[in-house]
Formats: sequence, C-alpha cells, structure tokens
Amino acid sequence: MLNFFLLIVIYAGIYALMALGQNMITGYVGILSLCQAGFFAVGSYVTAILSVKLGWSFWATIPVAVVLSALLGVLIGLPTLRLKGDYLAIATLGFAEILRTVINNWDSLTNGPNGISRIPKAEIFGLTIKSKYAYIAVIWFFVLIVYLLFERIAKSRMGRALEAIREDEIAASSMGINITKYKVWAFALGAAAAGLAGCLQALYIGSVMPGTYVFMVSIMALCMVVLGGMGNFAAVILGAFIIQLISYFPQMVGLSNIIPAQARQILFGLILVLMMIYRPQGILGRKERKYRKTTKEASK
Amino acid sequence: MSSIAEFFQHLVNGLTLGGIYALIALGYTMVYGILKFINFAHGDILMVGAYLGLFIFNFLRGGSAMGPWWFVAFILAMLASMLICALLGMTIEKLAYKPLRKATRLAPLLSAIGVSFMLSNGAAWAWGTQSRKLDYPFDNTPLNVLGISIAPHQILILVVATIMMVALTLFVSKSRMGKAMRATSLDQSTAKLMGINSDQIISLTFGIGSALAACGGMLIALDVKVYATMGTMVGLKAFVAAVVGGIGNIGGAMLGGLLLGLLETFGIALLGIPTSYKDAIAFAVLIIVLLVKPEGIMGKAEKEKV
Amino acid sequence: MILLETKGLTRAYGGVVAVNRVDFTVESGLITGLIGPNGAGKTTLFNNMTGLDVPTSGKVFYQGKDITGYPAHKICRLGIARTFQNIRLFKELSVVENVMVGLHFKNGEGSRFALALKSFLRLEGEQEQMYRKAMKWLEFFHMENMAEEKAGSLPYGYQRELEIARALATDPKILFLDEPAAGMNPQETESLMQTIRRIRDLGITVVLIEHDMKLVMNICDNITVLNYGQKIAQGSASDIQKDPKVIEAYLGTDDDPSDDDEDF
Amino acid sequence: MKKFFVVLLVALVAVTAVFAGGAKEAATSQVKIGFIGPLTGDYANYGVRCYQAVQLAVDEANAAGGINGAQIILYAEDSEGAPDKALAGFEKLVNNDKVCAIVGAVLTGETLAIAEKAQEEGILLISPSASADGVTDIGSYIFRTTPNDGLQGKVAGYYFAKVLGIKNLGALYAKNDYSQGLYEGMKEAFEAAGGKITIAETCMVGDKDFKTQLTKLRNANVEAVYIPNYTAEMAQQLEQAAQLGMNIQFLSGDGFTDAQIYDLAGDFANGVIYTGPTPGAENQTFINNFKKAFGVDPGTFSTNAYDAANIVINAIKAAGTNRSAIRDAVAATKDYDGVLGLINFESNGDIVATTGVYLVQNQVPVFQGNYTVVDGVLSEVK
Repeated sequence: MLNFFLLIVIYAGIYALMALGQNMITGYVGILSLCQAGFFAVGSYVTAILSVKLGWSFWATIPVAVVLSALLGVLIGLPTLRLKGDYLAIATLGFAEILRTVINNWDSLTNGPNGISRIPKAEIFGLTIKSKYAYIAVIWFFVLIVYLLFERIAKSRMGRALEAIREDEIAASSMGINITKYKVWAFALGAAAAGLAGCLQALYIGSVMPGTYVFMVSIMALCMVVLGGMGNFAAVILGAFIIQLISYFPQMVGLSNIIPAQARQILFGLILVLMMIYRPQGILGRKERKYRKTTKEASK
Repeated sequence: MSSIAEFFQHLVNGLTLGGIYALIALGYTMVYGILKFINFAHGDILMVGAYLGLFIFNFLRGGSAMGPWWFVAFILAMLASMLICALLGMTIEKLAYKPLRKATRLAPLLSAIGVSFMLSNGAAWAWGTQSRKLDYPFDNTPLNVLGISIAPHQILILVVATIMMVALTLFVSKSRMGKAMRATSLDQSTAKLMGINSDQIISLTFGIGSALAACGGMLIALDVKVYATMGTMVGLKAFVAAVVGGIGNIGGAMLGGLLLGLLETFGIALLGIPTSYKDAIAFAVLIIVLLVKPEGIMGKAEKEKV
Repeated sequence: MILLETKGLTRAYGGVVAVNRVDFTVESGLITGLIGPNGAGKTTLFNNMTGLDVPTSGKVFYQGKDITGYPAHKICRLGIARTFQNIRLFKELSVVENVMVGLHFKNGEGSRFALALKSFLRLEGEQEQMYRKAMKWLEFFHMENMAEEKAGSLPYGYQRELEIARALATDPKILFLDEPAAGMNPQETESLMQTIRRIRDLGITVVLIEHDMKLVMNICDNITVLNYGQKIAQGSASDIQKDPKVIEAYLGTDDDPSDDDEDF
Repeated sequence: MKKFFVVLLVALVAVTAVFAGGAKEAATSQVKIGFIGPLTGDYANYGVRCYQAVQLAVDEANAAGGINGAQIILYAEDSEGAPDKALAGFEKLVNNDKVCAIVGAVLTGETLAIAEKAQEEGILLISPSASADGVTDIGSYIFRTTPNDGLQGKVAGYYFAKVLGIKNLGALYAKNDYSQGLYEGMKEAFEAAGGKITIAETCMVGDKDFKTQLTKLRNANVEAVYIPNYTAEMAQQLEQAAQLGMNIQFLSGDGFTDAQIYDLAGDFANGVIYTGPTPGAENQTFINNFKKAFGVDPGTFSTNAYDAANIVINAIKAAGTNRSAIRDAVAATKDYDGVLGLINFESNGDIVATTGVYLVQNQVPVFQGNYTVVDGVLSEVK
C-alpha cells in the first residue's frame, strides 16, 4: 500500500507540473486551453529521443524540452490566442491532436506507434535515480521550483497584468498592457511547465508512446486546476494530488479487485459531475492577494 | 487521380462522410446555440441511440426475413430510439447541466466530460466491448453508376440529413417553440422577461438535439457498426464541423459537415496528404477557418460592446 | 495648442456610417466636451481615437504625429487614457490593484525587459512603490479606505471614480471620459465636476462625452456636437446653445430609430 | 468552505481502513496471479477478451481442484492502453496483491513500459499479444505466447510471393504498433521474395471510414491488398470495399482469427487468405467454453491469453509460488499442448511458433498449411 501511495505521489507531482502550467494559462489569464497533452508529449519525446537516440544525459534534455515546448507554445499561441472562449478551446484541442498525429506518423524520429522505450535512468552525483523516494525527491523538487517561479510571477507586475487581461481585455489594453504579448508569454510558460512534466514522465515510465498523450490528459490537467481553485497555484497542486488519489484510489485499496474497470471510470465521471455541481469554484477557490491589511479603524 | 470516375467516387465518399458529420453537427449547433457550451456527451448520446436502435430493431423484426417490414421496423426503431434519447438528454440536462447555469463556463464543460465518461463506460459495461452489426434494413448491394459505386445506405444518410436540416430550419424559424428557442439563444434574461420559460426551452433543445444524435447514431451504425466509443471521435469532428460552419447556424452545420467530409476525402485523394493525417486535416481546417473568420463560415460576428 | 485631432475620420460598419468625415480637435489644457443625441457616433469616435477601433478612412494625429490604427496599449503609452461608458473595472481585483494595473507600464525607468526583471527580482520594493503611488491616486478621490475591497463590490459612483483613478494612474496627457456622470445623482455629479476641474488643474487635458447638459455647459471650454455621425457644430458653451442646428438636432430626434447605434 | 474536502478525506481514509483490513484477512491457501490490459478505452475490446480468456483458464483450474488444493485468484488491472496506467496496475499487482506471475500486457507499448519493471522486480510477465520485435529481449522474465510480428509477417510475405505468386501488392494498415508491425514484417519478406508493394495506405486507430483509402487502392491496379488490422476494422474495410465494387483478393493477419469477423463482415469475409496461429486439438472446446462463459466469441488474442494463463498455472503447480521458480518452470515448458498447438519457448522468451495460413470459404476458415521461415526460405511444417 505504501509503495502504491508513493506511486501516486510521483504521478501527482508530474501532473502537478502540468496543472501549474494550465493554471497559468486558464486560472490566471482565463484562456481555456486544451493543449497541455500536446506540450506534455513534446517534453516526453524530446527526452526520449535525445537520451535514447543521441545518448544525452537526462538533465541535458530538460532545457531542450522546456525551451522547445515554450517555443511551440508561442507558435500555437500567436495565431490562436486571438480567439475567444470555446473557440479557443477547440482550436487548441485541434493543435494537440495534430501534434499527436505528427508524433504517431513521424516514424523515423519518434518510432511511430511503437514509441521509444528503454529510456536510460538519470544519474545525480554519480548515483542512479532508482527508488521511488529518489523519484519523488526529483519530481517534487521541480514542482517546488515551478511553483515558486509561478507564484513569483503572479505577484509581480506581470501577474497583475495577466489578471487584468482575464477580467477585461479591452480595459487592460487601454491601460497600456500589450495583451497579445502577455497572453503568449503565459501560454509559453504553461507549455514549458507541461514540457517539463513530460521529461519527468518519460524518465519515470521509461518509455513513451503516442497513445499516452490523448485529449484526456489535457482534461485531467484542467480538472486539477478547477478542483483546486482557479488562479491559486498551491491549490492546483493540491488538486493534482487529490485527482490522482481519486483516480488511483480503487487500485490502492484493492477496490479494483472487486469492481469492474468500467465502474471505476463511471465513478470518476460521477465525481467530476458532482464536483462541478457542488463546488465549481474548487476546494480552495481563487487566491486573493492582499498588499496591506486595511485596519477596521481606517475604514470607519 | 487516374480518372474522372475516381474523382466522382471520392466525391460520393466525401459527401457521405460529410453527411454523417452534418447530421451530428446539427444537434451540436442547436445545443451550443442556446447554452454556449461544448456538450462533450453529445457523441455518447449518439452511441446510446445506436445501441437502443439496434436492440429495438432486432426485437421488432424478430425472425422475419428481409423485406419491407424490415425497413418499417428500422424506422420504428429509429423513432423509438430518438424518443428515449430525447428523454435521456433532457434528464442529463436537468441533473448535470442545469445546476451549473450560473457557474463559470468551465463547469458545464467538465460536467459534460464526466457525463461522457459515465455513458461510454456504462455502455461498455452493460453491453460489452465488442462491435455489433446493425443489419441493413434493405438490400445494400451497391449501385454502379458509370463506374461509381454508391451503396443505398449512403443515399439514406444524405437524404435523412437533408430532411432533418429542412425540418429543423422550418421548426426553428416558423414554430412558436422555435422562435422561443431563438429568443433564448440570443438573450436568456430578456427572453425570460418576455414570458418565455427558458428552462423549458433549454430542456426541449436538449431533447431535440439528443433525438437528432440518436437518429444520426443509427444511420452511422449502418456505416461503422455499434460500439461503446463510436461517438467520441465522430462527435468531436461534428463539433468541429459545427464551428467551421458557424455555430448556432443550422445551415452552417450542414455546410461545415459536408465541407469537412469533402476536405478529409480530397485532402488525401487529391493533395496526397498521407491518410494517417486524416484527423489532422479536420483540425487544421478548423484552425484556419477560425483564424480567417472566427465566427465560422456562415456565422455572424458579434462585436463586444465598449 | 492642438494636442490631438482627427482629420476626416470615418468609420463605417457595412452600410452604416457611424462617424462621417469628422474633424475633431482637442486643445491642450482645456476641457473639451463631445455631445450629441444617442447614436450620433460619439463613442465610436472615442474608440477610433483610443485604438479600440480602426477608422475606415481619415487620420488621427497626436502632437502632430499620425497615430491612426495604433493598438490601444500603444496609444495609452503615448499618454492617452480613457474610461468606458459601461464601466469596465477588473471586478475580481481589489480597488488598489485596479489602480496598480494603471501603473503597469509607467512605474520605473529603463527598458521593459529590465522592468520585468526588476519586478521579478526585487519584488517587495517595487510592489511597495507601486502600491504607494496607487494609494496616492486613491487619496485624490478620497477612496483610500476602500483600497482592499473588491472593485466589483463598490457602489456605482465609486466604481466610476475608480475607473478615472485607474486611467489617471497611466499618467496621461489626455483623459477621455465616456459619460462619467451617467447614473449619478445631482450631488455626485456636482462632486464629479469638481474632480474634473482638479484633474485639469493637474495639467491634464480632458475630453468627455456627456448627456448631462448642466455638467457640459458648466465645465467645458470647448464643445463639439455630433449628429448622425457628422460634426454639426463646435464652439464655446454659449455658442453651442444658440446654434440652430444643435437645437434642431436635440429637439427633432427624439424618435430617431437609430438610437441603439451608440453601442458600436 | 473546506467541509467538502474534509468529508472527502475522511471518506477516503475510512474506505482505506476497511479495505486494507479486509485485504489482510486473505486466506493462506490462495495462489494469486495478475492480469494487465486495457479494459476501458479504445482498446477495451482486445483487453477484455484476453482477460476473459485468462479468467476462463483460472476458473477451469479452480473447478478442477486448483493448485494442490489452493484456489487461484485472478487480479485484473486496467491499463487503459497507456503506459503510465499499466505501470500503476503493475505496481498494485506486485506490491499490494503480491501476485506471483502476471499475464499481460496486451498492447506492445504498455508491455514495453512494464517489462523493465517486471525484470527488475523479478516477476514473470507473459504477454498474449505484444507482438513487436524486441519485447522479450528486455529480460529473462519476459515471455509471450504470440509469435512476433517478424515471424508472422515473414511467413505472410513469403507465402504471398512464393505460394500465391503475387507480384504487385497493396496494403492498408493502421498506425498502431500491432498493425504497422505486421505490415513492416510482411513488407520486408515480400520484397525479399521479389514482390513489390505498389501502394501502402494507412489509417488511424478508431477510423471506421476507409472509403478514401480503398478507392485509391482500387484504382492502383494491385493484385491483392494486405489488411493487417483488428477484427472490427477489417470487417469494415471488407464491407466498404464491396460497396466500392472492389473485386480483389484480400490478405490479412491473425486479427482475422476472431470469429466475430463473420458476424460483422458476413460473406464479405469469403475469399480472404490470412495468417494466424495453428489451432491445437482443444481449440473448438475452448471456443465453446468461452462462448458459454461470456456469451461472445473469443477475440483475436484470447487463445494466446488462455494458453499463457494455463502455462503459468502449470508452472505454479510444478514449482510453487516462488517468483523466480515460476519463471524457470515457464522457461522449461516443453511441448505444452494448448489451444495454440504445441508450445515451446525460445531462449529469449519468444514462442517457438509456426504460422498457419487460412482461406475463408463460406465464412469458415479452411486451414491451408503450417509454415515457418528459416534463413529466408519458406517451408511447410507438417
């Protein structure tokens, strides 16, 4: 049981990175993007290709994966971010599907449907990362870094500009904010986080195949943001953890020995619906930033 | 392209595929037009409709030999399945979407995905994972016209799609209910002030949309068999078709569907795009259309008030 | 001195010409009023001058420089700020944050990249500085004790004032006010008049669209009248009140069917 | 505000306690084996059929008295066809349920993902269907009861060229591991035997409309078309080909062994020549029992899964529940007489296989012979 719980912690960490990125895009700027699966795939494949085919060390693949995902984010973001709401959602979903199709078909680079397996393990200070605890340390280290970085950005002028864009694009642009630039920035940051998640996923699973990076992955990332609380980075990490706990819970406690696999999926669907009905703003809700507490006396 | 016959063969194939997309897009566009959210469960209602139709059809025809009765039974099964799915759609709307009217836009979207999960896995649980065949209710030997093969069921798909579109257009533009629907889609609160019971209208729209899905489901079943995940991809593509045509626009859904079907077919046949990129074509078209004309080919641009 | 002017500005939506070859001038240091019946094209003209809309033809000059077709954020950075007819606050953000958004590009010196980096690294100090500046503007409107409230929860009159404060935070040379007195009671309007004068005294040129004739006639140094998208008069308050075309426009268009065109 | 969260947590903890407690009470006279495969999602049909076959083997063994009196318990985990989910299932089977051997996984990709962990853990992994080359090379604990794509493709390629005399072949395969693997194996052999692939069309998994591809194939004037795919898709292709008026020889692979093809494609299946496993003596009994138990025909890889389960059960009978002992016992399998015929394993864990060739006549596959390829020469095995 403990062992399985550790696995959930690992998966939660990987998805937390993706959810942090999604939160930057959706929770902060209010862009409903369904493309995280695509950037996740790019990160995974960069690590897989560079480390298996070119023999790079895992650590060296990370910057390439992150930068490439971010660039792709810019590339996808520039044209699509002009769109609104659901149109944007469906266009980004389209991009994710196109990415997956390309990966599935570019046999010479990605090995097509068979994927790339036997990705070498990472080493640190001469030690090979093998145990679950080591993976947890590495993965959550990155979660922490990204969390601090994003939280910092959120608190800076950029964060406020992003929130302003979410609240009212027209007013924001009339306040001198270049909305296209900021949206693309946010999109690229979110993409980079998903790319990083992809690297770690490839490292832990040890293989990549196109079937992993389906539309559901984006939905899961979105669910984590909504469940945790939009625009609240800490809550999003909690959301990632809870969603992974819920989806692997039947396995962890042996419930999956009793109920059929479909019932587990049905249950997940039901939880999703109930969650939306009873707590659409998430567990913790949006975080409000206080710059200075107003005292009661002051308001009198 | 080796001959004119091949061109026309591709044309026929593309039209049938497009007819299927169009049929489903009609339901999508109606629901979206009123509620403004992507009903991801639409494709799954289609699947349920196909299963129900299959069961009812098999029950009705019993052990009888193929003949006119089979076609009657098919139509009856389709109507029954449409009715049940309409009720199903209305129930889903009441339970899973109605409580979310005032929530953020994301809430109904995710709720719909939850419903989709429940429907497709529920079907796999109840009815198994294997594909089932819906027998043709008529002799489906292809007709050969000048070297072009056309299967009768392809014609049926196009005919039914056209009938549905015309009926729907008439209903929405002429009937009282239809007018109330349009009013609700334009502005729910004003419609309410005008004495329109918008809850009822939304429920009705879901009912009609789901019935259309069931109808589409049965026709598609003739073409692709019946299985638990049959609605997922075709549903997504139909939504793409609806957006390309201009969401909320019935003619646009039809146009978008046919266009998508033709582009997928000719993109591969004429432009030499590898066939495994077929799905990518649909999405690429979507993205291009959205960038050039974000409101869709037949949609009306809405300018934000400043 | 002419600070901003349009030359032959035209904006057509399909067949409907909302603004028709309008020459509009804003003199530096004055309060300019833009009036006209509903649907006359006032907001459209505003939008075309502030980058939210692009003219079909004609030009906009700012300090002699052609700024036609500039995006809104660039125009704002040139020193042109505005408020909106339907208040557009960042409702979920606090009052002080709204003003801080206005300070977004102004605060600090150097390249924007350096700014961003500075903001990222020396967070506390930079935020503190912005906060203090924002509070100054709130004090200007006597709103400092509402700083931490959600902008969306403010009473209507305060929302209008907050919108002006936010616009002022961008440190503009010209401030465009789109119906600032709409929905205000006489006392509130009175205080708004005072505020507008105080803004002018800061050296900021004010341009306003207003339906409240008392307000317009009281504070505007120069008034332009639009009707059916065309400029029909321009001059001081007393000139305008005597102009027969203006009188006709105001008396004769009560049942004008094109009333709702205002929303473009 | 946090009530919801608190309630959720309490519920999770409570359920954990109940089930964790329950799990510990497990009787000692049990032998646990595991299964991993896609039970939901796009590939559910293949996973479920394999699972059912394993379940059938386990039930039969239990009805016959179990393993030395101990009942066999089968734990099945859903992989959803994705490596990360498969890995979670694997962790659960190995660490929570402490199974002593695993049948699975079903798809090549997910098998590759868990094979390495299985090797590290030292637990037998025997896949009924991961047919891509190289799967069993990951380690000594990895076996499979399906011939690799290489062999089946090879037999197919040489058979088409040498026995059927086809010079000019078209193909329509899906971009997934199974279908593409078979196609590539066949292509290599077919071209080595002097044939030419004139046109190769592809489709995506889940596609059900193949008219465009088929129209292109129809107009390419090939002698035959190779369609290595899954049952439902092939039924679809055959039917749509008929609708397009194509009168051409179709060739296929072991996806055709699923009797459901005749439900779905009916007479359109007639005339198809396909390669597939050679049935053993018990084949018909197995099919009947499967139908009786689950109400459907066994799927493409059900036979492989059934034999894999039985080999594992026999190994446990012989060697006990020690994981490495089971591995050794499986490796030592000698002429196991299963529904696939006589089964032996190569040293790397691949099945020593011959491939049968069938011709469908009146919706019944007629056995044409049993073949293998050695050093580029096709030879019939009697």
